[in-house]
Amino acid sequence: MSIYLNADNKVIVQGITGREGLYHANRMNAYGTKVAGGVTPGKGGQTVDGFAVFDTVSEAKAKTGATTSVIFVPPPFAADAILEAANAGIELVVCITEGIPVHDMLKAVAALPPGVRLVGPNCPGLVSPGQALVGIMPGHVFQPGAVGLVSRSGTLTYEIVDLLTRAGIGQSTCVGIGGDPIIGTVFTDCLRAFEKDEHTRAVVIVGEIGGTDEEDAAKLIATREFTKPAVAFIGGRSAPEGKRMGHAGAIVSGGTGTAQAKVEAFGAVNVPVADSPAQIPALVERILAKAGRA
Amino acid sequence: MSIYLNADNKVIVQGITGREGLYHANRMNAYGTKVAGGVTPGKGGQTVDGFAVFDTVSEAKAKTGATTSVIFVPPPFAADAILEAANAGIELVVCITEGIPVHDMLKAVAALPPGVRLVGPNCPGLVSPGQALVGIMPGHVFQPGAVGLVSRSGTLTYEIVDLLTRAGIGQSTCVGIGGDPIIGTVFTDCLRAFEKDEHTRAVVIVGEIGGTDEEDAAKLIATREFTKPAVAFIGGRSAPEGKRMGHAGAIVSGGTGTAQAKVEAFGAVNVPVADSPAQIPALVERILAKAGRA
Amino acid sequence: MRLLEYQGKELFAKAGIPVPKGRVTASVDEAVTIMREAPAPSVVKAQVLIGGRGKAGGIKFCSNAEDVKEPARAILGMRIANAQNPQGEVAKRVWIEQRLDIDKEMYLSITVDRASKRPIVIASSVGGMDIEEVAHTNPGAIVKRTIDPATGYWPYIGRSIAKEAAMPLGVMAQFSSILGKLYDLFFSAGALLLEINPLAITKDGKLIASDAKVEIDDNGLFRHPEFDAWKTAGEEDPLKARAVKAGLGENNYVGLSGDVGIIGNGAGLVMATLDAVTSAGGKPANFLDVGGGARADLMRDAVDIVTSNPNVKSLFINIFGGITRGDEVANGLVAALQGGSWSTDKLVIRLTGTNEKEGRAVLEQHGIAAVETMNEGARVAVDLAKK
Amino acid sequence: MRLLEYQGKELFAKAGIPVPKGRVTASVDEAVTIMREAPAPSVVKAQVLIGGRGKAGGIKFCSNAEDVKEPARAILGMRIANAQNPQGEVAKRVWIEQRLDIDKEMYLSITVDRASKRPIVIASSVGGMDIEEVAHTNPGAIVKRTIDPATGYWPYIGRSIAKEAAMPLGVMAQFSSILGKLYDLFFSAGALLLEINPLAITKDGKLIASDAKVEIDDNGLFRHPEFDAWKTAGEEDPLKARAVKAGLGENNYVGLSGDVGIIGNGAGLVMATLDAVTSAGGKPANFLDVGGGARADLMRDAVDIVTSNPNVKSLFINIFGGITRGDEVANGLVAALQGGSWSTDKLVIRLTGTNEKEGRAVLEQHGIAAVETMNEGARVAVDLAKK
Repeated sequence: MSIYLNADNKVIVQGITGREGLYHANRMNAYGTKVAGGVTPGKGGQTVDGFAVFDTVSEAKAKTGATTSVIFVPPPFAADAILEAANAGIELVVCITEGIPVHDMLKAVAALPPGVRLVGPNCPGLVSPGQALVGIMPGHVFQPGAVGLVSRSGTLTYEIVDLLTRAGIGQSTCVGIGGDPIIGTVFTDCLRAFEKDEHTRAVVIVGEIGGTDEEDAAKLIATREFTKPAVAFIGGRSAPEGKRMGHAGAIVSGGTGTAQAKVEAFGAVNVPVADSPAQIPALVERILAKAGRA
Repeated sequence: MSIYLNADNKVIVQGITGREGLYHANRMNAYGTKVAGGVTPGKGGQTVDGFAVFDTVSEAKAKTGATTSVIFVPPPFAADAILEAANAGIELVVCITEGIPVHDMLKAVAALPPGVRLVGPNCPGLVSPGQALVGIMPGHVFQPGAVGLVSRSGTLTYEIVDLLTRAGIGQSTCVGIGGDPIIGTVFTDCLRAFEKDEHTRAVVIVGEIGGTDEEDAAKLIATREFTKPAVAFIGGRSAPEGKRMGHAGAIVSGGTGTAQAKVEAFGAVNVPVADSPAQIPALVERILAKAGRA
Repeated sequence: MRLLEYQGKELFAKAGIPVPKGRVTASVDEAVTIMREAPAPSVVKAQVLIGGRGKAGGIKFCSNAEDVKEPARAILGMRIANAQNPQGEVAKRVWIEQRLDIDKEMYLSITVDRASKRPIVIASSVGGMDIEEVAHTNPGAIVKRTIDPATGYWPYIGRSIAKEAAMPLGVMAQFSSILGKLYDLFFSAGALLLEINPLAITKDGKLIASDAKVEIDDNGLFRHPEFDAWKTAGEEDPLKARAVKAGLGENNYVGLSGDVGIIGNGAGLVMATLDAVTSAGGKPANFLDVGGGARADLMRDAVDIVTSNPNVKSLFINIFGGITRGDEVANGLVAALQGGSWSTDKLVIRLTGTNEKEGRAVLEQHGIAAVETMNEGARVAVDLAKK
Repeated sequence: MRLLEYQGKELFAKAGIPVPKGRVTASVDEAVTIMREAPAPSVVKAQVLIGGRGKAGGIKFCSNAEDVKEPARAILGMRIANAQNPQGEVAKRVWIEQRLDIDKEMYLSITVDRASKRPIVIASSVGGMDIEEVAHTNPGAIVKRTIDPATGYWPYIGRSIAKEAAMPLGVMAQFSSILGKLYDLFFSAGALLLEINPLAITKDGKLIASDAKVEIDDNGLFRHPEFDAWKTAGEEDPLKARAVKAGLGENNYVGLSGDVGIIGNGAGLVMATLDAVTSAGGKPANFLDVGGGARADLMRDAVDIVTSNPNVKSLFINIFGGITRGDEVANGLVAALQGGSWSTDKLVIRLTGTNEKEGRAVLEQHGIAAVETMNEGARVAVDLAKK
């Protein structure tokens, strides 16, 4: 039905007494996500908008049975929040926070216990339409269906999902993996998960300049570890070298991370690359039709 | 026939161009140990007393096929030498060096790749009599046989082995685990190994004040994870609290590590504790005879 | 945040990494004083971030208080450019350092390896030139090694890199020590890049950092007040400085060389917008991401910033409604634009998301051109710029 | 190496851990000056390593330049003893610190956990008394947490300890920050123990280290020249100082209260020798391990050191031959003893290992009593001491 997230996930919000945390706790709740409470150190015992507040993730997990956490704490404290969740036995940690120092993430990733799925940071979260939404995505643009989507972008993701939904193409799970250089879940992780998800028939990969995550995804297709039909889009084809385009991770440097290399990598494994987001629905229909004939 | 070490182990000496390293390389060689060469950074390509010298353990391993390393480098560089060996694919790392800072060992142990067996530091090494000797023990006091020995001490070990040998009791493997607070291989590791070694019929445990390694060994016996007959000796019964008796790890502090607690722990699992080393051979004969009758 | 050579060398020296003796100055007079106090064969180096200063004449030699005048005069105020950045950068300071008697030039850097999510060391016994050039001509001469922050740096790692890179045996221990200090500095300074190129071996067998290229992670700067004095945000681009002052992040505004001003919400969407404008035959004047929320006041600042670029001939605002309804977004945009000085004639807005039709109606009521798709908006903006 | 309270607090302050304002002095006059410059309710604390100084009268109060004289006079030069150390220790300095308005006393320490091979944090919301007492009377009030050096300390660890120890919610963040600084200090100083007892909560809700107990790993001191000034090796025991000077390790000589001098090679063997002497009804005067090699010159120094203790009535040298042959060892011992002043009448040597019989023959030729077993040697030594 979906990857990483379904209707059963019980979610806590780290930083729930903050403006953003509380706002999105309410939105997630309204979408139907099981929001079980939140954590703000030193504010345990309070209740905000009906959500129980705990001092530590351990306590929140023990009292609510949550297995998922979404993090809205400020950048200096976010890596700590990730490890708190991960070491408290949370299985899916989604970090929304933008602006975490790269070195905090290098250390946090190195310290992450095995088996914990971290999505983000600097990501919009993930949605399994009709089941649950964890993060800050606008729930109403999603529609249940059989196309998976994984993206390094936020708004562009909503835009593409909106286009898909309007074209009648529903989604199994949409994952915003985030725009930072060091992120927990990368394209290949999602592709492996989508490969296993029976319900997902095709995947849209929304990449951008910087790093080699798209090339790694293409390799996974080349080695037949991912075999479902896919469509890609690469943002930043017109970006000059050496400039960070909004996302800390969107930078071409030392000849690495060019849009051209990514487009070519997908081309080499016969993944059609859309020139603009508007082309994506038609390309998805085409690959689905082709797969149906095969 | 033995634990950790047998006639097949190919050994390199880290610090082979140093006085101690070279002296013991020759002694080990004379004992029959397969000494394949040594490592001294910056001196690669030389030959000392017929032993090839390499710059790195990786190179030494690649060229000689060594799987064991014994370390004779000065304390400031010894933890680094341990990790160099461990990360180069050496399976058994024996560190003789005394005086390594505790914090170096805390970090080194935390960084040790899984599956690597570290013996020491501040230890005399190990001997599988008649097969191989790695370290600084006086080879002539050992005699092949069926009694395992594991000890936190050096000279006292030779003394006890000498007594055993004179009494006609040969040894399978004798391991000097070292007198530092943080050591790689502890009593319980050796007991588990002796448990599996068909040839070992009984084990002598030579403990001393400090830490809870002896109590942990007794627990292993209590849980029947170690089931062979054993005899123990605890050094330092007359030592006052708060003083380090020669070994950095031989200290009773905060009520922990007393000889009394260790003697009681062994008593509780019916392991006879010798009052003096001289009693050990007779005790070993008694438990062997008892086991033979059972 | 990138550091100038002299700043990087100061950082290196504090970390215990050997650097040549030197001093920085912004005046010819002081250059003379520097050489008077330490008359020795020296190098006068333009302090700019742009690459290729050597080719551009930004590195000259001198040996006393007299002969430093001419190179100092020539370099101070020099505009240094290269192919990637034809506009270039003015050298406001020179770094005067004692010349090294160099036997061999090597290369060493630490940066972030995104694929392994770890720091990566890149080393070569061939240095002094662009490492990408070495990678191209002599790939076997480059050693790359990622380091797990959990186990950290240990000297044997440096020794094995030196060995693998076929560095002279005599510098193995020095190299390992310098790499250890560089690794510690990488974390303690929150660096994205620490590069020593060349890492020189002097005739007497000492390793020394002959150049220093440092980039610090902007997101970590709050932990480093010691770098405040070196912050040059927007020194090269006043518009970027205004964007940061308005509350946007370091990366949210990027100045470009075209004439179509671009504002959008979300980095991915803005990048896609730039691509759409480029595909439509136009040239983006900037990248400006107002962020997810796109509040009216921030939008007004964004319009002011983008349109104060004299090259900008048309403005394309591309907003995805997201959580907020399209009509609300439109009202915010109208409020933002009404206070500004930018003519609605040279403006096109593409608005999508919930209630997008209602939103477009609001815009059109206020005489603002509204389009349905990103590609259409791009075409209109490019046409407007050409008018 | 253990630090005095004022040294520990200096270390804490440098690491950013809050400590009360205070100054150290060795004179009454300076104590007066200190109180004149900062007249405030203060505590005058004897600077000794021994426990129980409070009970012994080593902590007194004052509030101005006048009333500091009497406590300073009383404490400076005071000999403070306790049950474990009846000989005690003389207070050569006092630490005068401003009194805190304390609401609650807690406990925090980091030490080395040998079983897990990791640093261990011990914390309690009950402090101000011996933690072993708390462990005995109120074990539930103590939280123990080992920290993996590979993943390091993160603030959430401190928060969860504070929570588990039922500390007031208001100090959770402060506690976590102090623990982080203590953890960093543990590694950066190479500490075996960092203890804050009590860790006070002041009436205005601030956490502050009201005492400081620090032990530094002697093996790591070579990395810390900054501690050189604080080295007091042997200040309490001149014989230990001589042993270190002779080239032995910090732990190789331990002074004890008996009359049988003991020298052996190898810590385990010496410990067993002490035990044998004790079993035989004697009291060891010392522990002295000359190390594995037992070279003649070192042996001579060892004999000199042990026998210059006026309590020593007999000397037992217990050597296991090991690699060296027994006759060679014996010749070395003879050479060592011939130069010294110790009478062979009050000496017994037990020598074992290869060629032990030949060795014993050599000793006996020189009129030195030689025995075959450790227990026999112990009996002889105890008898000699009683003569």
